[in-house]
Amino acid sequence: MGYERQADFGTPEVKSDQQVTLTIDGREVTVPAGTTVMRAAAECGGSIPKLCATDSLNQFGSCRLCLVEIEGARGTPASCTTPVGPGMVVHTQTPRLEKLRKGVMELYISDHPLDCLTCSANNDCELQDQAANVGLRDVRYGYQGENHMGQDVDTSNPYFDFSPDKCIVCSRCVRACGETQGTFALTVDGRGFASKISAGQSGDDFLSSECVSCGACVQACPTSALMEKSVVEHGKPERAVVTTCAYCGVGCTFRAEMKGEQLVRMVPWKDGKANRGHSCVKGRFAWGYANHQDRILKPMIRDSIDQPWQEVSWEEALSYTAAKIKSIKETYGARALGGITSSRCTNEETFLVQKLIRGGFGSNNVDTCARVCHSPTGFGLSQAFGTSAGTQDFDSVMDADVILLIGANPTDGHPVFASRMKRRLRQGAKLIVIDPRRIDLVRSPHINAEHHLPLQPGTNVAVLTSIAHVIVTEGLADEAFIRERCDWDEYQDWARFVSDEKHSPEYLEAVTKVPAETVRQAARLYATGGNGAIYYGLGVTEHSQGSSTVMAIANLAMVTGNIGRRGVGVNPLRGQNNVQGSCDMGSFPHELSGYRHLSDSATRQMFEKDWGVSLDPEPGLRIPNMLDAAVDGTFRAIYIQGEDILQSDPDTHHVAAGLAAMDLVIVHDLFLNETANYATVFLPGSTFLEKDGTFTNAERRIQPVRKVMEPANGYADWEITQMLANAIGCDWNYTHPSEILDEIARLTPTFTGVSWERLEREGSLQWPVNEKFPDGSPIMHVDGFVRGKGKFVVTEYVPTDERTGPRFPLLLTTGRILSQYNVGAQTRRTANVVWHHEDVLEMHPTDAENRGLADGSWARLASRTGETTLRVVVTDRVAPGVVYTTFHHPATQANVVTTDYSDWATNCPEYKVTAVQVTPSNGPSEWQEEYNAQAERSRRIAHVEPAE
Amino acid sequence: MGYERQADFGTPEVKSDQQVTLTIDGREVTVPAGTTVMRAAAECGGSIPKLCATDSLNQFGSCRLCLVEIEGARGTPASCTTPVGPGMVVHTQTPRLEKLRKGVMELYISDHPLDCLTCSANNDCELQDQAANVGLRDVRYGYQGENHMGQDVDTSNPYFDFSPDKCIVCSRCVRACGETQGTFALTVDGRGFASKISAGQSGDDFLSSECVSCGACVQACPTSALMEKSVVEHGKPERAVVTTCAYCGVGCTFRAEMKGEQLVRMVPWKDGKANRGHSCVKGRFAWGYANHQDRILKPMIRDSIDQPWQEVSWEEALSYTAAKIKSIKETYGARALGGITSSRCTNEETFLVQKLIRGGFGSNNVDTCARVCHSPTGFGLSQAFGTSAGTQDFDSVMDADVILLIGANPTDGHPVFASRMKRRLRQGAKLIVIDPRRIDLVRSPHINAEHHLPLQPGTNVAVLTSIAHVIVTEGLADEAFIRERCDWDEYQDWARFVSDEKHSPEYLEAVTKVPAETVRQAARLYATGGNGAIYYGLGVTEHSQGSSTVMAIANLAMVTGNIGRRGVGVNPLRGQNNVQGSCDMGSFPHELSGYRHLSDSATRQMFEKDWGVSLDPEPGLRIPNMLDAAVDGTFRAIYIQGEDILQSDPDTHHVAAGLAAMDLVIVHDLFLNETANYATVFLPGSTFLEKDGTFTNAERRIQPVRKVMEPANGYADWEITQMLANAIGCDWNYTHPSEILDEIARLTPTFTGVSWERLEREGSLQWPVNEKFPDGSPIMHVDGFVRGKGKFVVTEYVPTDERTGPRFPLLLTTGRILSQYNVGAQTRRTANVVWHHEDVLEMHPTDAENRGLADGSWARLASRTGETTLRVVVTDRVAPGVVYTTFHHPATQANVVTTDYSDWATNCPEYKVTAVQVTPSNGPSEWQEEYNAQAERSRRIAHVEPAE
Amino acid sequence: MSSTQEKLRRMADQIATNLQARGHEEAVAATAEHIWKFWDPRMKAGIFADDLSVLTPIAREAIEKLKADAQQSAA
Amino acid sequence: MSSTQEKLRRMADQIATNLQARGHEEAVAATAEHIWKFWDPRMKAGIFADDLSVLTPIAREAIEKLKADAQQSAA
Repeated sequence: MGYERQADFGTPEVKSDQQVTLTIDGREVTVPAGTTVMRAAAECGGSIPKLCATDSLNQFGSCRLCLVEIEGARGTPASCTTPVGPGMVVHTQTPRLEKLRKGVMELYISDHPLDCLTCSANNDCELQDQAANVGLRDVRYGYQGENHMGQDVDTSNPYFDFSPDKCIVCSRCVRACGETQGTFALTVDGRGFASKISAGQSGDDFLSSECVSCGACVQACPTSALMEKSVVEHGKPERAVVTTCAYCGVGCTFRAEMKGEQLVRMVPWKDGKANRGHSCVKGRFAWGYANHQDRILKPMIRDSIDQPWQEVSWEEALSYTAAKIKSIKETYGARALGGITSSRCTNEETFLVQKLIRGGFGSNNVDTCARVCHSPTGFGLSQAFGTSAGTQDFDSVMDADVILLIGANPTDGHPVFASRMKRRLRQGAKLIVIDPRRIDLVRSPHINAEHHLPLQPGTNVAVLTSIAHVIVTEGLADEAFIRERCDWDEYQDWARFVSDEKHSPEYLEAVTKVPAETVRQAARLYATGGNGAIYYGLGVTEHSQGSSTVMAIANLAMVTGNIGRRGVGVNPLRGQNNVQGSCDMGSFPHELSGYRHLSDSATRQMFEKDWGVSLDPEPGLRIPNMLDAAVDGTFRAIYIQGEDILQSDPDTHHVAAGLAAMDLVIVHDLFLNETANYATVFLPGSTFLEKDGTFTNAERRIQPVRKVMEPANGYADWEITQMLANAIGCDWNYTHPSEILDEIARLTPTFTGVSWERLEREGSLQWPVNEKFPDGSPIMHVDGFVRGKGKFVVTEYVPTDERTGPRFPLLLTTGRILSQYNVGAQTRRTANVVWHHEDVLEMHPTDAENRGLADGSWARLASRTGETTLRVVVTDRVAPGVVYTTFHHPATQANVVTTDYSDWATNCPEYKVTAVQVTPSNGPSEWQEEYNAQAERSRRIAHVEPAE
Repeated sequence: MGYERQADFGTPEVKSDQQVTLTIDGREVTVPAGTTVMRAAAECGGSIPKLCATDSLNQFGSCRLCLVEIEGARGTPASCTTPVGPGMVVHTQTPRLEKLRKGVMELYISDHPLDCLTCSANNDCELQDQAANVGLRDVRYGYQGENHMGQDVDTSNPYFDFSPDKCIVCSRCVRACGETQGTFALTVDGRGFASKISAGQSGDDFLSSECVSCGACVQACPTSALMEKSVVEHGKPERAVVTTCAYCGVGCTFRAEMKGEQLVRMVPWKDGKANRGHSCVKGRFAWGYANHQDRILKPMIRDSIDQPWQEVSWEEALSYTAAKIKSIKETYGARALGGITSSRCTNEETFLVQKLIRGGFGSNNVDTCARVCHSPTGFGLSQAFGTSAGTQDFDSVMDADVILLIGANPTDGHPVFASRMKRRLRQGAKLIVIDPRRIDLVRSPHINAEHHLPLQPGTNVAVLTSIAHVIVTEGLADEAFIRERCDWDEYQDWARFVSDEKHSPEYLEAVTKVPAETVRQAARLYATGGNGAIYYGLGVTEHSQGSSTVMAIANLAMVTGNIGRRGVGVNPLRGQNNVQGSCDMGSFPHELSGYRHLSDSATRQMFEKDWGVSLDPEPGLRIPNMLDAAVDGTFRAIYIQGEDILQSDPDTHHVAAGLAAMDLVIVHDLFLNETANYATVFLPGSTFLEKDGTFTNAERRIQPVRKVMEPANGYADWEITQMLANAIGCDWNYTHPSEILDEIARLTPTFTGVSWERLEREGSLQWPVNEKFPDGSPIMHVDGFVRGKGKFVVTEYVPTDERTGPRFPLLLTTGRILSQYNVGAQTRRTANVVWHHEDVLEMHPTDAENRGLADGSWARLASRTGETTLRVVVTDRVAPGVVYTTFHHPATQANVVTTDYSDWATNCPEYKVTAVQVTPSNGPSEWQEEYNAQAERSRRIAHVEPAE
Repeated sequence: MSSTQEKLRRMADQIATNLQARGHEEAVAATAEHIWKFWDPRMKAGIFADDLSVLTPIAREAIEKLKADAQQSAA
Repeated sequence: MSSTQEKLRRMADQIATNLQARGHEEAVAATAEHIWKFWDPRMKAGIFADDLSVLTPIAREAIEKLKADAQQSAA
């Protein structure tokens, strides 16, 4: 539990089949060939002084502190740049080295302030460490010479300060910004004594620079030159708990560094297999929402939504709610009840919510936010391969030669993975981007996409089928792979289909707006450029042909043999932290955990026996169907854990109407979210810092979430669900989430080998983990597809019903940005708002000019469904005819504009294509004003003591 | 392997049957009642800021940094003085506390130098730690006010410096000097801002003060105010290895703190069960001998002792030696060969040496230095109780009510145990001292012995029998205990014997010179004062009636029922670090390991089978008998590992004659010791820092010794013995001492449960460890004596043959002092010589005056055996007629004066009683000059490259 | 006609359209299976009760097949 | 007579003296046992070969007993 920095071996780990044995300070050490002397010494417990070296960055050899003596070698080589040799005899501590190091250290210290005791890095400072190691006792030069003291601190970044006088110009921040993050925002200005670290151009500060606040520089800084403001304020942490980030689907592991009940900082954990020691601005810094004043800590009820909330005891809230549920069930039957599990909650919590709905409420009306993001991934990959998940681990990207990126913007949506992808691209892998917008990865420092296919929104299937056309017709298909691994007859049907001239790039160019030659070149590169890996995001799934697009992607991987090994595969970049897990846990209305359809009576009976209930064998309602049924009067009550469907789901008017029509809306969340405006029961939730459990990231990695503080609301979410279940007559007795995990493992064939104890021991596990894959499955479909033979599915391009026309001539597509997350409930309650305090509308200069709109103008954005207003940003990142916005702010409510069109197979909404018109405006729309007034009214809390 | 300070829980551990549960920072904690809030917080991983508190000292409550908030309690109580209460809800980090602590820290720092980066405590400083924890960023007062900067550093102590300007007046040093060490040398002078720490009286520095350099103050100091000079020189250590001290029989465990191959400091280990975190000047500081320039690192041989040494390869040295051994064996038979095991070497090394002699040489002529110190303990306790060892662990003293101390001077000989004894005496236990000298424990700060019996040297048995007389005749015997646990008939015989008027204190007063009434009072106190514990030393054993005295002690313990539980017992204070172990390992000529006589054929056959040899069933020669036999020509060759019998054994002339008469003397040691003057083979030894193994301390505690650096001489001592064994034809293949330990466990019933792996896990084990005592045996004879019934042995006082008379009217007794160890081979090669650079003669003022001697005079000390010269110290610590000296310096060679009288049962020399005359002298004696010339000649080394 | 009813028609047609490239017979079977696997009973009842003539041929045939199956298993 | 011989006499007498308080018979047996257990063969041989009349009575009887035992076991 104590606080200690993670060990630093000085230089990166080297992998080699050859082992080298040498002697360091009299001890024999054996390490892989190519390892540095510095690392070898560290691995056997020594610590050669160092300042410019750290094991997250390549060796640099500048500080001259890590000198060693090697018997038979001349001089005193730098151990960070000297590889080990067989039989080498190294001395790391000798009087000669002691003297040399004192000389080096003397120079550093003579130009460094002497305020250790009031310095924010005190006791967590490598200069201090090395001064202690070196044992310098006197600075001959004094402190009166030319120095860098007294320079202004750059406090512009909301999360960390840059104090130039504490800087020792080791370049670790500069190298981290390049090597680790790949942004190259920092530079060393000047030479020699005049060298100084600079963010961006002269005159820039950190906030105005290209810096993306990932924290890599802060992490790399050996002194307090770059230091978290929270440490400046609170002092050094006293203990550290390893846990998993609750933002995106990358699932970074962090050390939550604590002082008493105070979280002082989140620091990326080097042993985390998803993030490998890296982080982004959200996970690293944007955790302040956890104790934001808006957070609701007491249960509240009210008789109707026009009344103020009443704070009540847990007992009262639960008995009130249970009575309502029982009465509705009596009157309208079990199928009038339902609920939504949360992709932000743990696997265990999600499992309990669907268990409550199926086993307690008695209906299968359970759905989850994956409905509106990656449900087509589950459906499509299950059809093609037999598993509803991506095929690779993140590390796999380092073996990719060609990366095909479709409808995803990793630098914003999955920044930590994007940094690894960029690292691989800088090493020489080729990149193809299929996206209507010119996302950052198309051109950024040291990255230059080979091909960008700026397709018309809604034409994914057309583009992918035309790529398949090129591969098949130009003879680039990997027939050996297909014959061995896929159904050959199905392949031939499919090959005939794609070979049709109607699927040629030239024929489809009119529809897709992508030059045919670009498509052909991209197709050839993917098919022949070595390991081809496809990464995709919501730009694929959130379409009326989302599922078809996923299957078209699977077809491309199979036809080129890019599946079943490292460096290839089909990789959905999942949105929310536990969206993979919430799907795995049986959150969909038609299936039980592990993606087993309710109609499978053997599976159903296993659950019925384990739970002691009988289950409805018919599928339940999906979220949009629930809302429809609510309007129709056959769906009356909903329990929503940790989601805000009013803001996140499309066609806000319709969502509001559905919620308003229900008798009981139970919102279980941290904040009074937009959905809560229509709720009469509010159960305060707990943050990921306040509970134990597991999250499953986009690479199927099950990772522990650990409680670092007690729940401010009194209970972890799984406890609240259990209390609610017991209030309606269940008899649950879980005392720790590990018991729920045991139940999941018992009931789910892909989780057989998972347990809390094993996760504690091994850190994480990638499902399937069972008899067949006892160590888990970093790469899937290695020796064959889960479904047996890979299935080629014919995917015909069917244009969406949403069409532009004279009234709505532009296509709106939506996405998100780095600093905000989903509906912004968390990130809007942090200093991240300095980067994004409102949703804006990106628009091409031509379109803007045609409408008399300039950068910063207020504009009215209208569709057939609704309208809102927001500011315009004029940019050529979007093509003419396309506009783009985000949905992070309730003040904008972009979803009032989106339609109820959805994926044919899964009803995943077509967020990415809405025909709109944009016109000048002079302020918020009438609807916005009404909405805000209603929301404010609905959020009133009558602060009276509960009548306990 | 990394470097980290040991955890500090702030206040001492509390033992209680009651457990209290409370909440600290939201976490539930259960601790024993009486535990402080500070410690409870630390035990659950928190760290409340603190400066004046440390878990080795009682809480003090002065620094005001450890304030906490307790729900329902007013104010902000100090957590170090607030005990836990059931249901308490504590907050250790709140904005209010943060502010209060910053205010406190601001005051400390405004009066503290800002040179952390060049400070010797940098990164190992609690002020720095707490400043980091508290997060102070600004000192409003500036640094210009009245302060304590710029005061002179007291560098007088050879091992540590006192820098007053770094002192924060937390009093931890002062309290450590009192509570931990019991010396009370340090004080806080002045009040308020003028307070300062002072060693002794004004004008004293640390060296001239009462300070005994135990290091407790340095250990307790939170800053660099008290700092080891070695850290000032080398900087902060980088790793720490826990090992066992190689000085006295207390067996303190230390962390050897290393930097590369450099030992930076030895720091007492708080988890050490023998020392409980305390240390003395020898173990803590006097380790510099390990790399002293005198150390011999290459094997050497010569044809005769008048030639210079020739450095040769190991191969050459071993083949030369093996050839000599074989030739002597052929000519004179196996019984002409023998050897001496070392009490300074590990159990494993000792076991190998006796195995070499018995199994390789083929004789039982093996003995060990215990011959000249504690052989009577082994014999006497074995007779009485059935086991050749003390009955208690050191912790037991904390339960003693009356301590009877006989012939031991723990503050000098066993200082760390003495500190615990003093702590118990300060708590109110009573002390009886039986010693010719007024040792420090008779009167010292806060200690006042109840009775001092300053007996005439040589009359131990008379005094103890007269005590028994009082107990039996005054009806104070514990008859219930005796009837149950002892042989009643033997007791009655013994009771009749001691009840005889001839054994009354009054009758014996003429012989013992102890007033009869004092004896009676002491006897009554021991018999009736509660738990009575006897501690004794070489003042008991080194007499012609040493064994009788040990048995007389056992009789006293049995007659009063003071055996078989905590707080009582018979406790020999062993001399050298592994004297208990070397005896356990079968180093005596008549017995195999575990004290089993050679005549027991079952045991002998077990060894013969295991070793594949046949063993001589007849006892071998003891050391003095070997020397006699050498003079007679029947004993020709000796292998001496780690002992210097020429200096340590009595009657130097006779020892020299014996050695000179042999054909082959092999000395295996760190230095060219005095014995090596008569050697023709020198095998360089390794220090305890250079090898793995175990030592067994005076409480039968087997503790691991761990290699912290490679042997400078090339091999650990066990490897050298193995090479020698193989050179004479054995086939040994030990690769690690753990394999030797396994052999010991296999062959020794009291060691069955001992293994290296278990020691690694449990830290230490007290033998017996076997089926009957699986967890070892802190206290022996709990449910019955090992021999069955306790045996009362009649011990008649027989005066020594050594008598004073007109020519030799004074009685010389010898002993040792705190700063030196045994023959001084180690301590003389350290800065400890500042306290004792020569042996001196203590003499009563009357005796000095009668001889015209003043303090500092050169005097000639002569006995029937020989003479030497040394300086006189006039003191009334010795009684008239008694003189006292030490034997730490070869320049003095006190043993040239001692006789060959010895214990009747074991031949343990009568060092403690020699009739002498003292006369003025004007310089070294003729013998001293001759000896020095011969030694110098004998130590010449011809530095030629070995002909490899 | 409720908007829900209209949505059910659109969903059925959309499924059918996206499956039609598989050929008529397979498309009808696949559409029927899809609706059977993913639609709630009240949605199935809703489309069964609807005027099927407004649907595309594949969708219509699929619904008719499902209705027949349902009647059979109810019988 | 060698000094070693003299030492052996002194050792034997010293043992005997320290054991005499146990009574004559037991002291003789204890002295014999002590020498048997702790003396090297050449020491035993030395004292056996000595003029035992110079020893104290207990010591002398003990040595005589040991000599007799040794001759018996050699026979």
